[in-house]
Amino acid sequence: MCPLTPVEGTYHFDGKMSNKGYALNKMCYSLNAAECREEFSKDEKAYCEKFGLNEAQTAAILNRDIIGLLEAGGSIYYLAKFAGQLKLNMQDIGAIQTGMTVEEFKAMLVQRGQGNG
Amino acid sequence: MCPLTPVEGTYHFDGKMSNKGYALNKMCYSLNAAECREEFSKDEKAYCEKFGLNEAQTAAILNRDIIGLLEAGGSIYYLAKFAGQLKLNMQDIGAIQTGMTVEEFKAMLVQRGQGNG
Amino acid sequence: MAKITAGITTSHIPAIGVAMDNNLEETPYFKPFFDGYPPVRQWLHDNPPDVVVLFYNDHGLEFFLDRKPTFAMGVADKYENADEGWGIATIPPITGETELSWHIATHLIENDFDMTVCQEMKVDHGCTVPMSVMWPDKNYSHIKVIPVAINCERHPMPNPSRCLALGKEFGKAIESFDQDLNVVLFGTGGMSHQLDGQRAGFISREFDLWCMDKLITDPQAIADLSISEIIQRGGAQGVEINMWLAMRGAMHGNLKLLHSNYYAPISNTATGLQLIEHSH
Amino acid sequence: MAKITAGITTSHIPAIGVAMDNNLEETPYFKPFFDGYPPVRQWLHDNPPDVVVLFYNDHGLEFFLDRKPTFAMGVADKYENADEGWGIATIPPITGETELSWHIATHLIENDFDMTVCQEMKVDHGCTVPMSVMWPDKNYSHIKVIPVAINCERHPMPNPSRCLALGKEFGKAIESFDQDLNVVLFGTGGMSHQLDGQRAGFISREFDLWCMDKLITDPQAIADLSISEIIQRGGAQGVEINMWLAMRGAMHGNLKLLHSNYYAPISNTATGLQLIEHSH
Ligand SMILES: [Fe+3]
Ligand SMILES: [Fe+3]
Repeated sequence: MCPLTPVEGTYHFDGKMSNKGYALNKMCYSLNAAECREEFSKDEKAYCEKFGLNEAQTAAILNRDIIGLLEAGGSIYYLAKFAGQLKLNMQDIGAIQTGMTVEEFKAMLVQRGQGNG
Repeated sequence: MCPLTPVEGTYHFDGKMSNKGYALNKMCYSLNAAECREEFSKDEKAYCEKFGLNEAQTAAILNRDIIGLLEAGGSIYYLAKFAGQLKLNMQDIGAIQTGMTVEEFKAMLVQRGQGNG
Repeated sequence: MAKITAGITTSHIPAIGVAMDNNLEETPYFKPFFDGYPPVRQWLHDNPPDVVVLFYNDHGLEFFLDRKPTFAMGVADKYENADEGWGIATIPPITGETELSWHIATHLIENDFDMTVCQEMKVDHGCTVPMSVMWPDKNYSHIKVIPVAINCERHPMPNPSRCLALGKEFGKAIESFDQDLNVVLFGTGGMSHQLDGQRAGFISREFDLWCMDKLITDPQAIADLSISEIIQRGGAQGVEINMWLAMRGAMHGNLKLLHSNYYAPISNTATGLQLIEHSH
Repeated sequence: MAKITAGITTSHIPAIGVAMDNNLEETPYFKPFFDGYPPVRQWLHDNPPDVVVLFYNDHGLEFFLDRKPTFAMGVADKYENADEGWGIATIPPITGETELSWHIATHLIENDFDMTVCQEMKVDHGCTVPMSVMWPDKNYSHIKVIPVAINCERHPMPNPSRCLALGKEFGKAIESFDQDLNVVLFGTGGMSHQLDGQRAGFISREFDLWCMDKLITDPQAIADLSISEIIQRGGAQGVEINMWLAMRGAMHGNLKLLHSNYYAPISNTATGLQLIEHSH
């Protein structure tokens, strides 16, 4: 068995993380449904409680702390539904995680797409 | 690819049959839930319609025609839920399918268990 | 390191659970069946497993035709059971295990077994009846169970040889796990039976006794059969022997058959019980 | 007999679908991307496939962590799509196909690929965006699609070599099907990208161009990489290259690269488009 090599700035979503984040991801997965998104926005904290999120997970949701959500076992697939709820796209999310402005993040993508940086 | 050998008195539940019986099996699968069993017993025909069963399937349900249900694409796993609804056990179902009385069917099982017949 | 201390074959017929619920174990119909179990229960008491890896098939509780896995395994810390629609009583939740489970899942997928991996799944009588019959007081909450479900319903089904190979990788995965755990394997289901069609009630004592012998001495002989051949010789639901093969595949050390019982019929099905001690 | 006439790689980024919904194809941001497609659309018009086998990954619409297949395939006659939670419009249902699908499922399981077989499944943007981008008027209802989903989310994921091998069996299964059908394969997703963590925004043009070259000339070179190596060189979601490998594995005849376009970034992701003609 060959374990995953650690990569800086990367949270391998493996069994350990998936155990940790199960409730969080289940909540985010539910946001596929419009009625759940509505329920969530009415009372975010109550919705987190309903799915059994722990304190760290609930705090990270309330604070839009994407890195905190990853550390708490979030999977980017389901966190993307949460981002959608906040009307954030993947570049907004990228900026939050990297500590850049959205414009800086986009410029970095363009540079990389050209093989630079 | 090695196709299944036909066996007399046996309805191999393969892709073809599973396509044919999908609605029927989905209806029977729903009978896992007590509230669905109740709804089914209140109006069997309406319940069949709700799941989109075709005429042959609906008729076989209403007539408790187990062989008819197999021919219509039923899987014995889900038909067992339908049998439960009728308060029939697997030996009752065996008797119906083989055209024996339940006593005859049970006696046959005992004979076979002893290596006879 | 984790070690495999035994493999046990057992029936999982719902009627067994129903009989236990209704205290029918001593009736003439059930007695010859239940009389097989005390030695196995005693062995489990004297050699308590930390983990049971339980090969079974779901009969339409957790899995439906919409998305039906060939091989599914649980990695959850708890498994609920539920109403199956025809009256078997639910039992307390089964305790799960996550570390060894993920270790096995990782080993299997790394070695080209395409598992469906389940963090939440309901287990049906295929899993609950073996637990009830081995721990009849339902005092099994300290046993951590890893349920493994094999498709025995809809064709195409996995080849018997694939199930034996699956077991082999389970064996390697378990024995490479770096915690001192005693692991017992359950191969549930079987033996010859057919529930559907004009051939319903088919039982072959001859095929069953051959399987019980070959399982110990030459499992490859069973694994060489095709699904078609098993249906012909063991009935349409006789394919549940695949779970026995998976269990057997995991044991590649020295085997000692400590106990064996064959009895037919219970309900429409032949039953085989074997306690196979395993050591290196 | 059915024959494989081409393999096509394409991105399935949701932003592509959103751009098409909002007529943004000619804007400077999207133009270099969409400019790649007309030759491929023309080829599909001139060489209309009867069936498209579409390798994609579900991103949390149909499959959740509760029961997540390594490999799932559809055998249904219709596939619905649905609200994914962040605003991509749904498109008309995708037409399915049952005969060839079951033939393939049977071949795969007979040959030790442990598929989850789906008679009902919702397909997400991984499947719908490629259909929309190839048939921008959404006039695809006459094309029968066989969707194949590969786990790219939760580790353990299938090895790249396993995905190439999966494709090989798809190829054998398709070419042994006794109806005259033109089959085109879509390998969707990729290329380098990473959505999560402080490393978000990772793109490697170098790795992508290497993959596009090796996919044609030496797919084994990509398949020899581990999942870890792909993450390092292509980003955490760069593992979607597994779908390209599955597509490529099915083609073992003569290949002719008719068209190719690389463009990055769209959203956070590098895109690669290749039209590979296949003949014997
Ligand atoms: Fe069973
Ligand atoms: Fe994707």
